[in-house]
Amino acid sequence: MGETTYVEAIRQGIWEEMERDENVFLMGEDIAVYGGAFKITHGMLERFGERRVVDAPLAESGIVGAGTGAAINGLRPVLEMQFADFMACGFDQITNFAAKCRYRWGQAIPMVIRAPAGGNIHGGPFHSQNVEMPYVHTPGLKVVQPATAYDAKGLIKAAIRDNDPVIYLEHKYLYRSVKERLPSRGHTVPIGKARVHRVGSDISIITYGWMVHVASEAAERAAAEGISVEVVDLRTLVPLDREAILSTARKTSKVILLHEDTLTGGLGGELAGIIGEHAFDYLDGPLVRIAAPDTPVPFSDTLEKAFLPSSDQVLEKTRWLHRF
Amino acid sequence: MGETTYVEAIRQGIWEEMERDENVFLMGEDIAVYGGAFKITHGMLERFGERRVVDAPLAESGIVGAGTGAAINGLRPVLEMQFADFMACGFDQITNFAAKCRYRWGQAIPMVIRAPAGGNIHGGPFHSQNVEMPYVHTPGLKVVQPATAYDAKGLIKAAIRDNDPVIYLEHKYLYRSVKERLPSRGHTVPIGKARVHRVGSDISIITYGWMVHVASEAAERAAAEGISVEVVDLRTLVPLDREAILSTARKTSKVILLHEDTLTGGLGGELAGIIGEHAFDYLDGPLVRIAAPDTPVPFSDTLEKAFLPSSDQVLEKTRWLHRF
Amino acid sequence: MVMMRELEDRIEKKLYRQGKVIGGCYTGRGQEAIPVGSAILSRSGDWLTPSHRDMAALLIRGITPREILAQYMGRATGLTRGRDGNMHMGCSRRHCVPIISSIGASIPVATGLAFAMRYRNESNVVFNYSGDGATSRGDWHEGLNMASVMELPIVYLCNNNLYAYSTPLDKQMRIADIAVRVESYGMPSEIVDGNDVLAVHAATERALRHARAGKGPYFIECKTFRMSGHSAHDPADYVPRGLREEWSRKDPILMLQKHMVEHAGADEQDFVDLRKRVLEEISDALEWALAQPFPDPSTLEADVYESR
Amino acid sequence: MVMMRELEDRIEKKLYRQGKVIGGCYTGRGQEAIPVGSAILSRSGDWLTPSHRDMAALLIRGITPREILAQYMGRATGLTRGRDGNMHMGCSRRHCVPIISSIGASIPVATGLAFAMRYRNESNVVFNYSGDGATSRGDWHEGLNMASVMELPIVYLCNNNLYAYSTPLDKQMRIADIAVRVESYGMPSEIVDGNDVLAVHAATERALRHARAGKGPYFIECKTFRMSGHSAHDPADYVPRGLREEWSRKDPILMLQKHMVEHAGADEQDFVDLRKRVLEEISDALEWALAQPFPDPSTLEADVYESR
Ligand SMILES: Cc1ncc(C[n+]2csc(CCOP(=O)(O)OP(=O)(O)O)c2C)c(N)n1
Ligand SMILES: Cc1ncc(C[n+]2csc(CCOP(=O)(O)OP(=O)(O)O)c2C)c(N)n1
Ligand SMILES: [Mg+2]
Ligand SMILES: [Mg+2]
Repeated sequence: MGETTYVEAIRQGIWEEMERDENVFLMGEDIAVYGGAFKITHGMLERFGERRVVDAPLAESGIVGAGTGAAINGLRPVLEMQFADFMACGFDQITNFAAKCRYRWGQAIPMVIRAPAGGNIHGGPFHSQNVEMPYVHTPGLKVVQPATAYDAKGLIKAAIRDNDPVIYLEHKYLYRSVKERLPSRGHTVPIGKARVHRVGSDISIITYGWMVHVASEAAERAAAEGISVEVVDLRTLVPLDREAILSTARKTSKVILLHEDTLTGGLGGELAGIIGEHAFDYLDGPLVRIAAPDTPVPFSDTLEKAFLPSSDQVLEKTRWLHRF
Repeated sequence: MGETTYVEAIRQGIWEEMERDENVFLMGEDIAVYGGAFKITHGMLERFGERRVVDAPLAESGIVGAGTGAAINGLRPVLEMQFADFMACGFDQITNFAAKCRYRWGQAIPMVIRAPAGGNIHGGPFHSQNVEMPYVHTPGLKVVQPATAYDAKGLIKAAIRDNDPVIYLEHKYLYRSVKERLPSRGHTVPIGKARVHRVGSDISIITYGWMVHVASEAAERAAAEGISVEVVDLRTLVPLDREAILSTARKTSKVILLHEDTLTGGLGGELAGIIGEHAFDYLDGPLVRIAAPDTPVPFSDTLEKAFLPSSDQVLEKTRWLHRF
Repeated sequence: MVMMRELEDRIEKKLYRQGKVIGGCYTGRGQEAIPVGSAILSRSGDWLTPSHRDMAALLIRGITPREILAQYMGRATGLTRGRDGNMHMGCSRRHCVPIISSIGASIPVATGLAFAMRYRNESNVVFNYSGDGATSRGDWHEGLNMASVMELPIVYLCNNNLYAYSTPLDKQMRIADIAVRVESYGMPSEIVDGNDVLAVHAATERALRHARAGKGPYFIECKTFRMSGHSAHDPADYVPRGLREEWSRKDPILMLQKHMVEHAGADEQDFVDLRKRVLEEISDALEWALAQPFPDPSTLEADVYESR
Repeated sequence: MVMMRELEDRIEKKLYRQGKVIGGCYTGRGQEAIPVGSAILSRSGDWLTPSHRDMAALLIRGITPREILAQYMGRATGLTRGRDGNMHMGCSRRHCVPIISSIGASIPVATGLAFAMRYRNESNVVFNYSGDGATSRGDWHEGLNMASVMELPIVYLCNNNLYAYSTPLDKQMRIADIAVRVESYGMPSEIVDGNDVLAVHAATERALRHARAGKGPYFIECKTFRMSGHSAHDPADYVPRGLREEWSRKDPILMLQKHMVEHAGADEQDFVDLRKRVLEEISDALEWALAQPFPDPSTLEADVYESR
């Protein structure tokens, strides 16, 4: 019983749901014969057949629209976008069609859109983007991004069982860089619940995705300096776990909002809005946002390193806020 | 010399720039022969000819892509989206192609995308949306939304002269509901500069678009109760005028962040992030966000009224914050 | 057919102008033969995705004038409970998908509806309706191509009414017949007189035989004309007078009546009676709809997600 | 041609595996005849939008192996100054638009490039390159349709290499020839052996005569084959062995050499010498590129907007 990687955890979760429910099917580019650009659907064609594991033409809008139609007509599509960046090509279908069906005519759309997101893989401007915000901003969609193998499996299973459209953002850098032992009996992780990744008392870092690990590293180093940092992993971006956000803010009174996504219009602002309005009285220091600068994601190693938030940066801000 | 409406002001601004620069041209659906769904380009075909006023097929992605190509090859396209909601159909071209050219290969894209946005016109879920945030979130794009006829004209002229892609959001409800006397000599309004719409000392309301007028109405009523409200009209959403935002916050120490767009992921969060980080020491009360609830825009009158932020709501929050 | 005509007349010419109907207001005047000649052949298991000019398809599926009028007037008992307006209506139970505004967006969705039918080995079919303008959209191309590659049971009814809003065909495409476009997808097609309800009916029968037999999608181009402005506010001055007159002589309802007189022994009186019955039903429906409540603002945030 | 082959070989087989080239790594091995046979005919005023398999088009436009290698290795002196990587390269001065990743996105952009040429009454032409997979995209449809409606000067060179990543043609479309698709746009087209540089050259000449004369766009389908994986990490096991062998015999470089021997009196030695010269130039370029600096992190936020 070895450890399971993040990428394998997603694969297991999909596999188990395919076994569990005949109405679950997969559609995407190069997912069947090839097993997917990141091999998430590897072996599924052989196991479940081409009826349920479907290679589609190169057409994101068509794929999302087809998923929506299939969901209207009783199926539970799990769509793969080869890279999250290409969701932009299906933006109208996602935000205007799928997201608004329940509200307009009471029609549920139990659909999952899986999308490999995030950087630190030398992907450059079009294979590294963090695309969550336009979807976080669209009522009717749910958005999740796991940071651990446990959550990766539990959230994909919960997403597939959910009766609303769920944007499931997988972090490409975490695919093979994180692993852990998973419970043998398939578990789910509830959508809408954050998780305290590390308990602390002086400063809270609220984050998600790969940055959970960057924050933990900084927290570890801060601990050596006598600063106790709490790291909250949001896990779900819509609906946000407001209790978890507010309770950690009220507990430590000093909050850092961290994300890999660019600063302006990023989730950090939304969190600042929630905390600045509902935990204002508890705050003993500024709401510190740490994020990538407002530029496309650079390709070159030196630039990408400087672009991505680092544990050095987080540690430095942590010290500053602690002194404040 | 009567007053000029917001809609006419935009038309004048485009007209003057067409006269001034041979490289400026217009492309969109039903803009030439028909003069545009909102008649902004009325009469321009007759004046400038079909070479410069171009009816395009029903294809937003094609139109934006064509504008980008024309801009690369030396022209200054002014594109019309029939409704801002349909920008979703050109999302990849806008956010991945046009926005990133300068950063990637130093190629300027002097292009304006005009889009009628906003509600209070019984437009329902697809003709009322406020779409600014996905573009605010995209480095490389500039985003403006005028609240007055003066700014409508000045900003469209500045946008057309700008060497970066500018998303120019026109508020449909303001088209004919606001007017004023305009200077006879064509003026421009600098992109990136906010404007104090009303001076006050107790509370700041930072907003933009139609909500500037809703805030003013509330401010007027608050004044009668002895509460002095400052209303800041951002005018430009990217780049944000951080000085203006921080100085009004530091001045009144109590800030309301107001927008017509839905709450989660809206600009209010971004503003909260800026103020909560850089004016924290000055704040004497919570950062209050007022926005539409997280739902699509409802069609029915009773629902749309309840959906849109009202001066009653703003006044109530203003009183509450003043008492705080 | 007469019901759709009169109902839309009432909505546009009376209610809209009286301000009882708000927002955009589109009609399918002159195009009634297309939804009528086709949807009449639909089975309960089939799915329909009507365009904004196909009200008759909804009526045929059992959606009532009452529901439609309540929808148009934004009442709580309308098909979208006041959440959406005008022709943006549909119903899960009666298998009608309401359009979203984005023209052409329903075409990939039709692909998915049909995919589910094939998935379950059904003999059901999707009736997809769209206009000439929709064929310029990327979604149209992606949706039709996927449907043909996957050989899905879809009958496409394309109403070529010569205009997309104010834009005539020659500014939309460099070809005379839209049917040519589906050769890109190796899809069988035919062209019919969209104002001849019997021709539409016959073509749809052929298409259904093809689709229900599992032979894949089938495309029908219906030549027709929009006998109204794009929407209630549009005088459509851009349409040449002659063109209008020419087509008004081909009014699908007149054509059908002529046929019924010549071949079914109907006479003027029958049509007068029919129209009378229709108008009565509409008045009754209108009375009902006008008495319906507007949505309760307390429900504002409901129905965005399952659990709320 | 040989330069592109050897340069890409070097990049993929050496530098990528040595980790000197990072990120995705695509080559056009086996497709060199398409950019070479066409771009050679471009004039300085023309614009090119190469795909990720058309490095030779860049070389022909005067972009040097030094710049290309510096680009691949993310150096400050590469074509995108380290901002973007691999085949995402172009140059305003030399009129090459770098692709973005979204397949098909350059097709509406080509429409706009050509629109500006017509706007200024130039006789210049846009060379647009894309693959079979791109034809499934909505952007492909919208871009070609607009170009045809507006009768713009564009020559489309479509490399039909039988696969989109792992997806064979029959899962992409229900037709054998992509050229059929452009009948949707009333666009003239022809099909050529994309591995025969002379055939590509001749077809491009015909296309240019048409386009430069103001007769609108022209489409050339080049039948070819991707003699490599989709990218460096892809063994392409999904490609039948036989197919690979069949096409390796049609290697465009061998075909050209054969022709030169038979008709231009060339002999083996000429090719050996040429290859030697090419390899020398590459080694020189590589040496130069390896000595180039990486971008200075202090420039991180530059070049997003004009005024910064
Ligand atoms: C993507 C998109 N762009 C623009 C519009 C605005 N619009 C509404 S209907 C219409 C014309 C549609 O033409 P066609 O498909 O021929 O349908 P018709 O109205 O002629 O029946 C336009 C441009 C829209 N609804 N969606
Ligand atoms: C919109 C979009 N979806 C998916 C991808 C991932 N992807 C990159 S290349 C490719 C295949 C392209 O096939 P084709 O157009 O035939 O070009 P080829 O690689 O065969 O030369 C895919 C699916 C992408 N780049 N863009
Ligand atoms: Mg039409
Ligand atoms: Mg290919």
